[in-house]
Amino acid sequence: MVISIAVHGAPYASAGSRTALRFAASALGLGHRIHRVFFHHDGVLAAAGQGVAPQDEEDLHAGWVRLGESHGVELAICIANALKRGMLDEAERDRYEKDAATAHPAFTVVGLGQLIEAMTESDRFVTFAA
Amino acid sequence: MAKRILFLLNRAPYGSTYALEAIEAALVAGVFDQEVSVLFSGAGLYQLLSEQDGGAVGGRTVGKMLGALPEYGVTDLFACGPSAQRLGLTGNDLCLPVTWLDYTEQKSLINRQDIITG
Amino acid sequence: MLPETDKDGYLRNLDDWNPAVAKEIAHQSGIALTAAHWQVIELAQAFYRTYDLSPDMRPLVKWVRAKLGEEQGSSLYLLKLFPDSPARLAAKIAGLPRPTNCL
Amino acid sequence: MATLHLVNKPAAWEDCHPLLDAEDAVLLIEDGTYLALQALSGAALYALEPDVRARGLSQRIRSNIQPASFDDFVRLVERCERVVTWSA
Repeated sequence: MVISIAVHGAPYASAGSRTALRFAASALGLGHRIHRVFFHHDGVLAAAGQGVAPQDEEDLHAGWVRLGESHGVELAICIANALKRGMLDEAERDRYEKDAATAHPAFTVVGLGQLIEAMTESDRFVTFAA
Repeated sequence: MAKRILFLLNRAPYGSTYALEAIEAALVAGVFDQEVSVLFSGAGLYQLLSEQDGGAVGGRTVGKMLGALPEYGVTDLFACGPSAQRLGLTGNDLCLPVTWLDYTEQKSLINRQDIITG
Repeated sequence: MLPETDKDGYLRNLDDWNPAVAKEIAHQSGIALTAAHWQVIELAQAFYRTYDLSPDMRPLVKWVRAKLGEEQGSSLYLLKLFPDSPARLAAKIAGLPRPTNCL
Repeated sequence: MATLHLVNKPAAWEDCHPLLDAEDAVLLIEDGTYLALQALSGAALYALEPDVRARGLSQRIRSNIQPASFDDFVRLVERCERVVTWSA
């Protein structure tokens, strides 16, 4: 089955980012394909590459990056939501002449059209609320 | 083939940016040729109140943005009747015409969808 | 003299807009504004005033068609006036924010 | 099963409950698992086991609510035609 996921909450502030990550790992383990994880609203903060998790707490950012890199899962952050929350990739950093790219390169900055495309191209769409 | 997508909007409009960002997603769904409908429920009904002025709190006016839904091809606008009753709202309080649904009608709306999101 | 814009040529401060600024932004995009351009610019601004949104392409076409008729209310007509990406270019010249769905 | 209802906040039950069909499933997740202390009905009821355990609810969960692992969560998503998320 092809599954896409929306993550609405910021990691740590909301449990949803972790729940979504665990769900995605289980779905892959059971042989499903994750077409896209769409980070929406505060969910875009999962891309923050400069966070440091305490040694005794799960590093959610690293977890998402691992999921993306080891399983080829697309990690998409909503551009409209990401810009205002300071999550910029290199292209957006350049466009808005900011000091640093803040989004880890494992995440791609996309338009809302990719949210709708994830819905149309997947058998199931699961929203993890904040 | 077009999918039936329901946006379930149940957040109040100005306490967070959540409602505004969900509306942006619903608008984009409309231009992608999907069968999009919107259900306002609970505190989401406050998004429809007339005489909003988002400029007073430094942003856009959610009620005005909702008015664009038909321009984007989204014409199926539903609202939860029991929620309105609980919150003391009627159609006269709203800035857009909506179709009121009771719980049975909302169940059948949900059962017709391919995708439901907020 | 053009007020401050970002790298893509959108005004940083929307209050800086006036018709002379519009002419200058259009000029930078290789467009000499005609009455036909101004009709569309004013309609995009009216859309923004009505809905607090810069119109995407589809709603802009629909809006122009409703106000000016079938001939002007077509993607082709808007593409001729504002090449490549009419919704974005019209928004830029009209002093509106980027349409939401734009990358 | 028709619809899988995800409930992640106790307050969301008020919105979710009136819209349950008998053939639906409800999965309580995150703070929604506190609802497992209450007498709920209206659909097949599940609660996400790690969230239950974290909150000290394992021995307190009502007998009509089944614990579900993340794999069970995925299987519920497979079996249901659509997923709706309730959050308040």
